[in-house]
This record gives sequence, structure tokens and C-alpha cells, in this order.
Amino acid sequence: MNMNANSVEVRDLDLHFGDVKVLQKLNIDIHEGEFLVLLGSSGCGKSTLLNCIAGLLDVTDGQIFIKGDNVTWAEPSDRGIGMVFQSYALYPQMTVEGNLSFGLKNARVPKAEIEKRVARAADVLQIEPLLKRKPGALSGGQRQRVAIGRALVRDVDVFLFDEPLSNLDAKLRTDLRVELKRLHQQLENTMIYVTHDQVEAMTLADRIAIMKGGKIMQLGTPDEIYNRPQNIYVAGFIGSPAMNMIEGQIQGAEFVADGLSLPLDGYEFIGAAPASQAAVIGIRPEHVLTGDAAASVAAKAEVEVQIVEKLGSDTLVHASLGTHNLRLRMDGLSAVKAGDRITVGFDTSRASLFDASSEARL
Amino acid sequence: MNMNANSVEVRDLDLHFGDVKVLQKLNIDIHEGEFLVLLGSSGCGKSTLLNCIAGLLDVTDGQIFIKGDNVTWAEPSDRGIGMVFQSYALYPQMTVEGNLSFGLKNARVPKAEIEKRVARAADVLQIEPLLKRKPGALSGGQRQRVAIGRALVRDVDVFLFDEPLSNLDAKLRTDLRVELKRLHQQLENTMIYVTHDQVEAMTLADRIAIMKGGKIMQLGTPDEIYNRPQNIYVAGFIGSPAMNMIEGQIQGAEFVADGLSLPLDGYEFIGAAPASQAAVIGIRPEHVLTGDAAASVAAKAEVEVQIVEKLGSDTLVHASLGTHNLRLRMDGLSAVKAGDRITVGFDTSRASLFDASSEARL
Amino acid sequence: MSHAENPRGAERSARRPRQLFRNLNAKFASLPMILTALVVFVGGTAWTVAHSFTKSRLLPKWDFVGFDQYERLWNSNRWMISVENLMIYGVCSLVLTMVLGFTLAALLDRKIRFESAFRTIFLYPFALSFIVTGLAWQWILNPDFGLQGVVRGWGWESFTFDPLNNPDIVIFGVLIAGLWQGTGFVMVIMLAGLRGIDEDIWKASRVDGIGVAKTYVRVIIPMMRPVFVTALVIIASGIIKLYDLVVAQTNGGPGISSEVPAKYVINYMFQAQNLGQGFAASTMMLLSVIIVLVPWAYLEFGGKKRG
Amino acid sequence: MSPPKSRLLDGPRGSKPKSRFSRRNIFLYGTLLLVSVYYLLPLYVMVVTSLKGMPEIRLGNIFAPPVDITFEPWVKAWAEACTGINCDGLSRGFGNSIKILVPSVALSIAIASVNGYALANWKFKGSEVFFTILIIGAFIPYQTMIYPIVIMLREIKLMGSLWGLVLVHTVFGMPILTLLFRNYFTSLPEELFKAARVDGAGFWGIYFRVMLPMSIPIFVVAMILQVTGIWNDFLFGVIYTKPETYPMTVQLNNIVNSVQGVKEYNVNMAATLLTGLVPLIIYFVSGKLFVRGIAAGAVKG
Amino acid sequence: ADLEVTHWWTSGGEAAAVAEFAKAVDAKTSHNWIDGAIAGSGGTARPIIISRILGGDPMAATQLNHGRQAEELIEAGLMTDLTELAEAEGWRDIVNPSSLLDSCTFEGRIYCVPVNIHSTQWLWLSHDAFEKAGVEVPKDWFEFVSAAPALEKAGLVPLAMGQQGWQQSIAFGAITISIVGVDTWRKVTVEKNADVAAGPEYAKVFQAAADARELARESNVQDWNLATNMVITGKAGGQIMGDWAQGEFAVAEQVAGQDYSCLPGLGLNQIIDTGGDAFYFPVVDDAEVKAAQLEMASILISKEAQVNFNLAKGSLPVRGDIDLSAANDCMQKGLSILADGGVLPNADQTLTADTQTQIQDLLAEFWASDMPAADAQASYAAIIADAD
Ligand SMILES: Nc1ncnc2c1ncn2[C@@H]1O[C@H](COP(=O)(O)OP(=O)(O)OP(=O)(O)O)[C@@H](O)[C@H]1O
Ligand SMILES: Nc1ncnc2c1ncn2[C@@H]1O[C@H](COP(=O)(O)OP(=O)(O)OP(=O)(O)O)[C@@H](O)[C@H]1O
Ligand SMILES: [Mg+2]
Ligand SMILES: [Mg+2]
Repeated sequence: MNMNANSVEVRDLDLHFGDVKVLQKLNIDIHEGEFLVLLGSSGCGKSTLLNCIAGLLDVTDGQIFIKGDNVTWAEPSDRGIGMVFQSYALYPQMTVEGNLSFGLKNARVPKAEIEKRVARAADVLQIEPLLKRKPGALSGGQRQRVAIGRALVRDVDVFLFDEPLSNLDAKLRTDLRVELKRLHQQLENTMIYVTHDQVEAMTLADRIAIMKGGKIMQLGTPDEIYNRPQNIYVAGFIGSPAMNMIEGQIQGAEFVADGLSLPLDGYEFIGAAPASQAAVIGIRPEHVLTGDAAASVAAKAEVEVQIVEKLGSDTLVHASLGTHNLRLRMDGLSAVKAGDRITVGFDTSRASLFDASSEARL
Repeated sequence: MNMNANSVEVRDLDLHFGDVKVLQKLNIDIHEGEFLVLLGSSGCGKSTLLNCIAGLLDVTDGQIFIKGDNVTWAEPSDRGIGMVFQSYALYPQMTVEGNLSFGLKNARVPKAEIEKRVARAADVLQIEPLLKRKPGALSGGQRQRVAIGRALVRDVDVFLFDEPLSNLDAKLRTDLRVELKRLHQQLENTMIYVTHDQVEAMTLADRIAIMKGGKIMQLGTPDEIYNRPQNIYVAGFIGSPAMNMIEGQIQGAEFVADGLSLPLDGYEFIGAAPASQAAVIGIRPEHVLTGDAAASVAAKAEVEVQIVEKLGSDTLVHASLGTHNLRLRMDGLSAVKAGDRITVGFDTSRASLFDASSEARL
Repeated sequence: MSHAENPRGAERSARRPRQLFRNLNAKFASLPMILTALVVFVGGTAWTVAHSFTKSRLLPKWDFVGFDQYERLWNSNRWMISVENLMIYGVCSLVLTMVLGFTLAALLDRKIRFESAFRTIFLYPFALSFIVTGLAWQWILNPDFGLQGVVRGWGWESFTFDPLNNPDIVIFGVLIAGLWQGTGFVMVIMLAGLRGIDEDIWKASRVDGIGVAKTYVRVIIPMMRPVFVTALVIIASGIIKLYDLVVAQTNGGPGISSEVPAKYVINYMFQAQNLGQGFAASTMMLLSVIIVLVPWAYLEFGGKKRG
Repeated sequence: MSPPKSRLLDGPRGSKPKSRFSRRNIFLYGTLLLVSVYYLLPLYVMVVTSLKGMPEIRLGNIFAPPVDITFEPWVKAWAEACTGINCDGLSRGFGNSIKILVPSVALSIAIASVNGYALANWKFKGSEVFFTILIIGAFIPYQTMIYPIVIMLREIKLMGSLWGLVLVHTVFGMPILTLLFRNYFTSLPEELFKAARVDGAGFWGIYFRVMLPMSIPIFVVAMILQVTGIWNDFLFGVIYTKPETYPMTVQLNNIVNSVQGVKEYNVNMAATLLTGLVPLIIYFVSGKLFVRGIAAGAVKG
Repeated sequence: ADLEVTHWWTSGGEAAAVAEFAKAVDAKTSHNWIDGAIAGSGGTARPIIISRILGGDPMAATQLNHGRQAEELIEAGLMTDLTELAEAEGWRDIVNPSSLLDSCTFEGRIYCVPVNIHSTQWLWLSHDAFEKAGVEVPKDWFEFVSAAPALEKAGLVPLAMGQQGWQQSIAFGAITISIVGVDTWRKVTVEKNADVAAGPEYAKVFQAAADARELARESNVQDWNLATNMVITGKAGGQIMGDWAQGEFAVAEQVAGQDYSCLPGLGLNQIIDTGGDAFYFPVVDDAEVKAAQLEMASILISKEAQVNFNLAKGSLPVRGDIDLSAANDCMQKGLSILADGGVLPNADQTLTADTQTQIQDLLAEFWASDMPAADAQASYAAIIADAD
């Protein structure tokens, strides 16, 4: 597996629906064997981009390459892609076996070969016992596997997923997420996966592309996206509860806001550190230190606890710091109550600083 | 507020749809001012129970009391309840104001009074600017507030919520959860809240009732439910990723399973500690200790890491321990990779032990 | 506080109300439906069936003759021809209306230009009565003035297309008019059904490389089963009632070659003044309807599946 | 390895070129046009014939456009054609048709919509049984019901009155309309109904304040179906009315079937078109709503 | 009072005739004639009329074929008894032939007013057609049959026939009476003797009908008047049709004996039937209408109304005591046969509508197919056997 080869390349893609420009000059390279997640809020154009790659939408301008072939005008079935839909779009009146083999029969693959491939896919996905059933008699998770199987039997290079888990309940979603990851490790195909669920994105992706309004805001590994968001949008979009954003000023080596001044010595600026600038600092709830950890850093403040949400495994605390609301993530066993006043510390080396006007990372 | 008074009592409730017995001899007391969450997987009868309390379904047998009155056969509007639905069920052709005042007009409340109450509800929910709009022109969160407002204006004793957040996207869900909690603190009404999302249940509830197949499996505070589940079902249902369950034997003061033996000295048995018994031990992923913490406990094992899911704030690790799969929750910055072998420790004082056959907590 | 301490409240609504008086408003509002169902449909039908066993002539009379009327009915050549015609018309009309209606709907669903113009063209005959339809097609199929005459006028002297004058094919002449009137409505129903199909199914079949025609046949049509059932019921109820069209277009001729059961009923009731015979014929029609319909209605409406 | 720059630049780019005369389009539009001819032919023939004089019609070609356009037949059909000794054409029937149509449509839709609503939201024991009977009733040939209905109308003293006919239309419109409304109301979210009950609205309150305002599409469908059905009705119109109140279709039948020497095809066609005008206009104007309404409720179930 | 009168006379001549009645009623009484014409035929109009009467919303007067049709209505007491009026005005004496009044009589009481006489046994011939074929105009049915090949050779249709059951019934009736004569006819039609119907004499009838069917093979018009039109224009040799056909010839300005001939009884048996129309007066509650009904009945049978009505309609009056010298050649022929007593009752008066419909169905099928004459005869005999 050569991670540098591009499996899918999108060049200057434009897509308009009438006057609505849904995608604009979009460029993206997806590596061979990579699991790429397209993440963004509803209506940002994720499905549209996926459909363009699949050939289900006729592009307005630009080019699409798969495995180096220009497939801009190719039929969906000739692109070497398989697709899994949110609703699965299984053929309801065919058995699972029929669903899996329908495409192959249509391509006049010999019977023996079809059987072999179906058997292999059923084996990989562990759906042998279901082969004779119809989709109506399957659970959500089983349906999803069949939908994947339909792509699998066709031996395609690229798998496209459009929110394949969003119809399932939380528990099943967690399980299938792990299964999908395992499947990717086993198959080593390129996978492009659309979701608006950030947990899915973080856990599944080799790289994540965050989209907004038909443009890609940031493309990077989950770690980069989470820890070094390139702009306020990405920073606010990723992370739950969301990153704390505090507006203020950079003054020399400090970030100063209403009743708070944080030393910036540990912070890695992209360029040179500006001397003075209106800025926004973003600190994730788990990077607001409490207890012993708070004591060990220089920048501290006292906050009043307002709401405590106990999740069992951890505790989310909503507190007020002057005029700001501050979210903290604490241990599951933490005993803070609404009304408590606690001291918190800030580790600015793990924070993000953004230009207040361009919203780009500093 | 008297937490001991019962606001809603359900006595021996039976509900059958034809031959299907959806609820069976169900009993539950809900305290005045309490936030009770009904939690359970799809189809377990949560909505059915809620509809019975609301009077929208005719019970087959049993009785329902609200504020001490037997309301088993009272009309929904005479029960002093307000209800918020999953789809909000706002009347699409009426303005927000019309939606809020519809129930009052039906009850022939004087006009001045209606206006006063609508204004107050709009103030509490901060929807004054929306009063003249129709539901179609509102965002999901705003609709939800209007739906709550509809119950609010009617000055009811009991609020019933049927999965009011499940139609919203993850981000909005988090925000509205907090708002709902704040609202409850402010209004001090009794609230009965149906969901199948455990994060919601954990964060919102004063008490949680876990349902399965029309029966209540456990009724307790979130802390009790999370840390002292009464049976395997509850233990497995609550917590994400799910609790690790390992089958084995209690032998003297130890739990022994394939390649593992855990001392049980810290464990609080409900009754007397059995000398020898087939049992299942359940350990939450965050109670599987790693690193320094692992070193400090007696019961240790070496596991092989198989899948690592980085969530940013924490890291989920799927590892194998002999024939068992083990899920671990680690720090967001943890650097383990698939294939690593790490040493883990078990704190049995925080584990749960269940009888292998009755599945009840020991 | 337990319920025992509050006897007043407990008494007020603890008793299960009488089943009959629950939803009184709904029952009151359904009265027209109940009356129609019981008095008009059941009552009227029972009356008709009962009188089919009598010798009623011009006026209904309770003059019991057992199965005589039925015996005569099934010995009547005209009745046999009527039944046979209805079968031919029914099967052809059912199949062709479905096929044509679906095909047109599918064509319109292909994101074409002028969709609404085409749709209006296909639908407008439905606005016209069978009387009008029959007259118009009688005119067009007239061998001297109509299609045949015109084509012969163009020089193709041997061209023959005179369904209304040929006893062997006259029922197909009626069929042409019937299709013209009725397919538009079925097309609309089919179109609505097609629009309800998940867009993703189409995408999936394209990714699978399945041609459009094949996708319709193998995937879409099976998915539209409920729509087809609806259409089937509508078409079938129209077929059984086939009367006006025949009267307007052929009046049963040539000879009795385009007679249909409903016309038999009418003719025997009013022209022959043999009500008993007419009632016997309508009872047979009803019987066939019930045999076909009751299982379907039971599945569709009476079953428990929707509570 | 990315493809060489040159390969990137050539090759297809942008929108796939589509020929306006692709095989697909020729097939698609060809079929549609062909079928359109079948559908339009009768209308064309009727219009053309109605604009010709009798001599021209006798010359033979029914498809030929009129040489001398004359509106004589239309005038005659509307105002002069005779039935028996009344020579005032269709004009008399038009008013009668309207008088029959309006209350019939209103009453049948009102009753059927309430029935459908009760069936969808207020099921009671037996309601489905009555409904099933009603649906089977839709298949009964109307003719067989003529006698029983005559007797029923006699018993309630409505025979021959306008209201008797309105009642008959309401009864026979009921099965299909009730089905339509029931399906539509079933497709509305049940939660809405529950919310209104919690808000204290009763049977009628929910119907008028909540359901009705949401059901415009299905009311349009019902209205179109009833208007065409009742307007086109001949059988009931002729049996349950009197000569003074004959609707237009009965007048049409009288005109068309009054053979006076030669058949005046042009007058017949003009009369036919005039009679069909009201439903035709409704379809041309509201065809789009009709399709939407069918999609909204009629198909499910 | 407003008197609503239902009838199915809607063609040009018919409507003009009805107008005469209406005029008379409007002029001579204080009542208004409200015309309730129902176009189509008796088949369309009858259910309407009967439902109205049954439904308790009767009209003041209505046309109905007399004879057995109205029997049950009379039995049910739904029709007004006119006996007193009839006796006062001496209808027994003025109605000619008196059989007409018999068919209005039920158990000795009179319930209807006959208004005209129609006969159906006529063969209408086109002189033009026979000229083209180069043969003489036939004098009877058998000559007509032998002339047919010549007509066919000339590209003409020998016998014009509309594709409607009642036309075929008329033709069959005319052929029957012409071939077998009155006595045999009576055995079958009045006495319902099925053996005779199955016998050799009737076999001749069916053979003749089969011949006629062959002669009409190329005639593909629907309406009777279009068939008559073929004779008028010389496209067909002849047509068997009732006396009303001469109205069509009159409209086309043809002259009897010069452009066309008429052969009553197909030129064989000079016998015509005496069918006709009659008016009935349903029982009503309104006393004023009751009185008006009697006034109307009296007017319908009055001399003046009879003359005006029948001249307009082209039928014969029911009174023997009026002068019809204005009538044309064919009508005169009919009158003289009537005067000679060459009459037989109309089938309406002898066979029930049910039996007639069955016969009509049989004939419709017979004419439109290749059914052998023998089969048709067998079916016919079976119907006669069942008739009551
Ligand atoms: N056929 C269409 N015609 C017009 N606009 C469209 C069409 N399909 C999509 N759009 C618009 O394009 C934008 C992007 O749609 P797209 O389906 O790609 O969003 P998405 O990111 O997949 O959202 P979601 O998470 O809700 O699926 C939306 O604003 C949508 O309204
Ligand atoms: N009207 C009905 N008729 C028959 N069975 C029903 C009906 N409504 C619900 N049920 C059945 O009752 C059971 C409980 O349904 P209920 O709606 O209470 O589940 P729930 O816990 O609310 O599930 P969800 O989380 O999916 O809303 C289900 O098995 C369902 O199939
Ligand atoms: Mg999408
Ligand atoms: Mg539910």
C-alpha cells in the first residue's frame, strides 16, 4: 500500500443547482487506502461532493480522477466505486443474496464467480445466515452490512459512504463504527465517508475534511483537526462540549481578556508572534485544569459552578468566569456541585489562538 | 418542594394491543418536582407508558394517580399534564402565539389571562421575537422551545417529554439539554422524560427508570444506575463503550476466569459473599487502569491493543485479553497503537458482579 | 400520600366508563358512514338479493321462485356473452391501463421538459364522462367518416379498421375508448408512487450498473406494490360498472356482441321489466366482486396490523 | 503517484456533453408525442367537427380542419337545440347542474372528510368493519341500487327533490372520498393529534382547528373528483330529478339522442364540448394541485 | 295547475306532434303543459318514469306503451281509473279498432288514452336502385329476394338494416306475418304454442330471415333513419321499417309511387298490426291535478287534437270518425287495410316485455352472426315455451 498514490483526485470542481453554487472550485486528493471522512454540518455539500465522485451528479465544471483515470464523464458503474447510502437503499423485494449478486448478474459475471464473491463478502461481513432473508427481516445493523456487501462483491477500489450510521441507535452505531474500522484495516480500500457526527469522524478517519458552504475548511488527521484547528469554525465544530472561546487581545506575550490574563510562552505560533492584536483564544474543556493540575500552572482563575452534568465516565461542568461561560470536563467521580467556587488553571501551550477578524489560526 | 410527595403514581398498569402485552403490572411512583427519565431501547414501551400517563391510550388494567387524584379515565386535558413530542407536533398553520394559546382558548381562559401567560412563557423561554412566526419558519431548537411553551402556559403540574431532542443534530442536542436542565431547576415541576440516549438520561435525570420489554429493570439515581447496576441488562445498557463483561467463577475471595484471577476483597456484596458460584464480572472501560494507576493495584494482566479510537478528548482502546475483548478508556493524549502490548490493572471495588444464571447483582 | 387517602378523587374517574359512550362524538360523526354502509349498501344489497329469488316483473313483489331466475340467467346466451365480454375487457383493461399508466408515469418521471403539458394531455379525458367518451370514439371509429374512411381516402383502399362494426373485435373498440378515458388517472397515481420512491434506490442501481429499464422492472415495480394495489382497486371498480361507455358507443351491438353485465341488469330491469332477472344478474356481479374483494379488504383494512 | 500534468489537462472536463437528439431523447419524446396524438385526437375531432357546417361534415374527412369556421353549432347547442317541445338547448341544464353540483360537492366532502377523520384518529369498535363495507360498496354497480334507493327516498320523502339527489351523490361519493381522507389523515403525524388532545381540543375542535387547515391538498383532490363525477353523472340526474331540474348531461343526452332526420354531428359535438367544459377547465387549471394532492394522500394505503 | 308530462317523443316530427297536444291543453284548459321529454327510447325513459311513480313523485301524465307494460302499475293502484270519463264520452264507440281500447282495459276498467296507431309491417323500396340494377321494382318479398343478385352486381346493398335489436325485431315480425299468415302467427304469439314455433312453417320464416340477413350483410349503419337514408339515396334496394319511415321520405321530398314504393305486409299478407302509443295518468294527491288529468285525457282523444297530432306524427288516428284525406299514398294504403279489418294486435299487447326482450336479444345475435336458421328457431321456440 502506497500512501502517497492518489486514489481519488478532485480538480477545481464546481457544481451548481440552477443558480445555487453548492460546490466551488473544490480540490481534494485522497490517497490510496486512506479512510477519509467528509465532516460538516447539514447542507454544506458533503453528499453533493460524494455524488459527484460517484458520478451520480453531472458536474458543472472541473475534473475527477479515480486511480489516475479521468472519470469525469464515466458512468457510475464504470468508476470502480461502491456506495453505501444512509437509508441503505437495499432492494426490498430481493433476498440478501439477490441484493449482493444483482449488480454482478447484470455485468454478466459467470455464475460460479458470483457465488464465490458473494460467499467471500458474506464471510467477511458475517452475514452467511442471513443470505436467504429479505431486507425487511433484518435489523438496522444487518442491513448496513448487506449494503456494504453490495459494494464489496463488486471488487471496487473506492468505497463511498453517505452517513451510513445515522439511522441507527446510539449503541449499534458504536458497535458498527468499530466493525467498519476493522473492515477497513482488513480490506485496505480507499474509503470516503460522509458524516456529521464528529465522534464517527474522529474514530474512523485517517484524515478528516471539514466542509462548510461547499468549501473545505481544513483537511488533516484527526489529531491535527482536534489539536491544531486552522480556524475558529473548525475549532468550534470539533469537540463536545465545544471549545471555550474567549475574545480578547494579544498584548506582548500575554492574552488579556476581561478579568483574565494568560501567558503565551508555550504557544506555538504559525508565523511570528504578533505584538498586539485582537484575538480569540480557544481552550478545550478538558484542557481547563482543576484540582492539583490547576495548582501547577501559572494562569489561574476562580470560577463559579453553575450546572454539573454527570455522564458516569466523566463530569461536565458549566461554570462562569466573569462574563464568560466556561465548560470543564472533570473526572466521573468528581463531587463538585452547582454553586461551588473552584480554582481552574489554563495551559496555553494546548490552546488555540485565532485572529479576531480573519478567524484564522495565529 | 417536598421530595417525598408523589406527583404521579402508576399502579399495576397493564396495557395490551390486541394480543401483544406491551406493559405488564407496571408500578412506579414519581416524586413531586422530580426529573424522572424513562430509558430503554426501542420498543420497550417507554412511549406507551408515557401515553398512558397522559391519557392518550386507554389502559387495559391498573390505575394512574396524578397529585393524588385517580385520573385513570380522565381526559388528557383534565390531568394537569403538558406534553412535548419528538416531532414537537406544533400546529403548522398557527403562529407561535396561536400554538401557545390554543390549549387555553379551548379551556375558555379569559383573553387577558391568556395574554399574560403567553407573555410569561415567552419570557421564560426567550421566544418573544418569534411569537408572530409560524413553526415552518423556526429552527429545530426554537421549535422545541415553543413545544415546551405550550405545556408551560397551561400551568401544569407534570411535564411529559417523549424524546424531545432526538430529531436534532448532536450540537444542538447538547445545548438544549443544558437548557432543559436549567428550566427544570427554575420551574421545579415534575418532569417525566423518555429517551433512549443514555447521555441525556445521565445528565438530566434525578432518577432513571430503565425499561425492558414493558418492565422496569431498575429505578435509581444516575449514580446508582451507573455504578451499582442491579442486573446485567442495566450494566450493559448504560455506559459507552459498554461495560466489559467477563464470565467466570467466584472461588473463595477471588473471581477466576480464563487466564485471570481477581481478588474480591474490596467488593461490596449485597448479601453474603458466596463461596463458589458461576458469575459474570463487569468492569467499565474507565475502571480498567493503565500506566501508573495499573501498577498500584494487585490484579494485573497484559493485553494486546487491537484498535485505537481517538476521540480527541479521550482514547478508546480495544484490546484482547486471552479470549476476551477488553475495552479501555484512556487519556486523549495517549500514544498507544494497535499491536502494542500493555499492562492493565483491575480495581474490583468499582466492578460489578452478577449471578451467571439469574443475571442479578451479587 | 397514597390513593387510599383520597377517596373522592379515586371515585371520580376510577370507574371504567361504558364502552358505548366513549368517543361519542366520533360515533355520532360516523353516523352517515354507518347509515350508508348498513342501510344503503347492506340493506339495499340484501333487498336486491332477496328479490332475485322472486318473480318480480315491473314492480318488486315477494313472490318466491327459488333459483329460477339464476337458472335462466346462466342459460341465457346474452348473459354468457356479457360475462365473456367483461372478462376480455376487464383483463385487457386492467393489464393495459396498468402498463400504459405506469409507462407514461415512468416516462414523465424521467425529468423531461414540458412535463406538466404532457401530464395534462394524458389526464384531461378523465374529466370527461363516459357518454362523451363513447360519442367521441364512436365518431372516430365510424368506418365511413372516421379513421378507416380517412386512411382509405389517402389511397390505402384495403385498410380495414372498423372495430365497432365487427362483432369479433367490437369489445376492443370499447377498450380503446375506455383506455383513453381512464389511463390518465392511473398514470397520476403511478407518478405519485414513483415520486415516493427513495432517490437512493436509483443511485444504488446506477452504481450497480443496472439499466434504467431493468431497474424499473426488477426494483421499482416490486417496490410499488401498494400503489399498484390502489390502482388495481380503482380500475377494477370501474370495470365492473362498465355501462355508460357501451351504451354511448355501441349500445351492445353489433347484435349483442358488446353486451356487458351491467347493461344486462339495466335492460332486464327496465326494458324487459323482469326485475327478478335483473336482480339475479346484479347479485351475480356482486358475488364476484365480493369473492375478489373481501380477502383484499380484510388484509388492507380489517387486519390487525395497523391497530 | 499522480498522473502526469498533461493527462490532467486533457480528458473530459466539466459537464458531460448531451446531444439534444440522443437516442434516449428520441425514444422518450417520440413515445410521448405519439401517445399524445392518441389522447388529443378525440378532442381535436370534436372541436373541428363542432366548427364545421353539416355539408362539410358529410364530405367525409373528420380530421380535416374546417374550411368555413362557423359557430352556428355552438349557438344552437347552447340555446336552440330541441328536446321535445323545449328548444332552449343546454342553457337550461347549466344552471341546474350548478344547483346540483354545489350542495352535492360540499355535503359529500364535508361528510366524507369527517368520516375519514374519525376512521383515522378516533377508531372505535366496528369502525373498520363499516369502512370495509363502504369500500366494497364502491364496487356495486349503481344500477342495482336504483330500486332500493327509490324506495328509501320515498320513505324519507325526498324523491324528486334536489336534496334527494344531493343525498344520492353524497352516498355514492362516500366510499372513495372516505378512503382518500382516511389515508390522508392517517399520514399526518399522530403526535399532532395527541398534542391537540392534551391541549383540550375535542373531536370537532381538532377537526376544524388542527386537521382542516392542514388538509388543503386532499380537499382539492376530493373536490376535483367530486366535481367531475357529479357534473358528469347521468344516471342519478335523470332518475332523481324532474324535467325542470334536469342537469346538463341529461340535456346533452336529450340533444344527442333526439334524432331529427339527419344527425347533426356538429351540434352534438358542440353540445358535448360545452358539457365537458366545466370539468375540463378545472383539470386544466388545477391539474398540478391534483397530482400533488394524490401524492399527498391517495397513494398510501 | 302545472301538468308535467313525460314521453320519449323527441325527433322532429314527434316533437311537433307533442306540441299540438300541448297547445290544445294550454288553450282549452286553465292548466300548463310542462314538457318532460326524455330522449333515447322507451328503454331510457321507462325506468325514469317508473321510478318516479314508484318513488311517490309522479308526473301528471306519461306516455307508456299500453298493453302488458303497465299492468303491474295498475294492479298496484298507481294509475288513475278513467272508466267514468270513457263511458261519459263513449270511447267504446269512437275508438277504432276497438282492440286499442282493450289494451287500455284491465279487469274491465280503463286506465289509459290511446292516441295513435302505428304499424310495422312495411317494406320500403327505392325505385332508383332497381333502375340502376336494371330490374323491375318488386311487388312482394319473394320478388325482392330474387332481384337481390342484380342489385348486388350493381354494387348496391339489397336490404338496408340498422344494427339495433328493435329494428331486427320489426323486420322479423314483418317477415313472420307475411309468410305464415295470421292464424299460425296467433298460435305462436297469442297462444304461445311452442310446437308451432318449432314447426315447419316457422322454419320457412327463419329461412327467410336468414335470407334477409344475407341481403343486409353490407349494411353497416346503426340508426334506422340512416338505413332509410340509404334507400332514399338509392344506395340500398329496400328496408323493412314501420310506417314512420315515410316521414323521412317526406323530408327528402320524395313522392310515393314515383321515387319509392311501400309494400304493407311485405306485399304478401295485407295485414298490419295496431301498435301505438297511449297516455297514462298516475294517481296523485293534489285534487286540482286530479281534475286536470281528466280534462287532459278528454282533450287527447278529442277530434281536433287527434287530427293535428297524427298528421304531424305521420301515424293513424285512433278514431274512425275523422277525415284524413290529406294523408299520402302509403298512409291511405294503411287506412284501407285498417278499414278491411286486416289488423292484428301488436306484440306489446300479447307478449310481455320480458319475452320481447329475449326475442330481441336472440334476433340481434342472429343478425350479427352466422347463426344457422335452425338454431335460431330452436331458441325462439324455447322462449315461446317459457313465455307467460
Ligand atoms: N437537487 C438539488 N437542487 C437544488 N439544491 C440542492 C439539490 N440537492 C442539494 N441541494 C442543495 O445543496 C446544498 C448541499 O446539499 P448536500 O445534500 O450536499 O448537503 P449535505 O452536506 O449532504 O447535508 P446533510 O448532512 O443534510 O446530508 C444544500 O443547501 C441543498 O439545499
Ligand atoms: N398501536 C399499536 N399497536 C400494536 N402494537 C403497538 C402499537 N403501538 C406500539 N406498539 C408496540 O408496543 C411496543 C412498545 O412501543 P413504544 O412505542 O412504547 O416503544 P418505545 O419504547 O417508545 O420505543 P421507541 O424508542 O422506538 O419510541 C412496541 O413493540 C410496539 O411494536
Ligand atoms: Mg447528505
Ligand atoms: Mg417511543
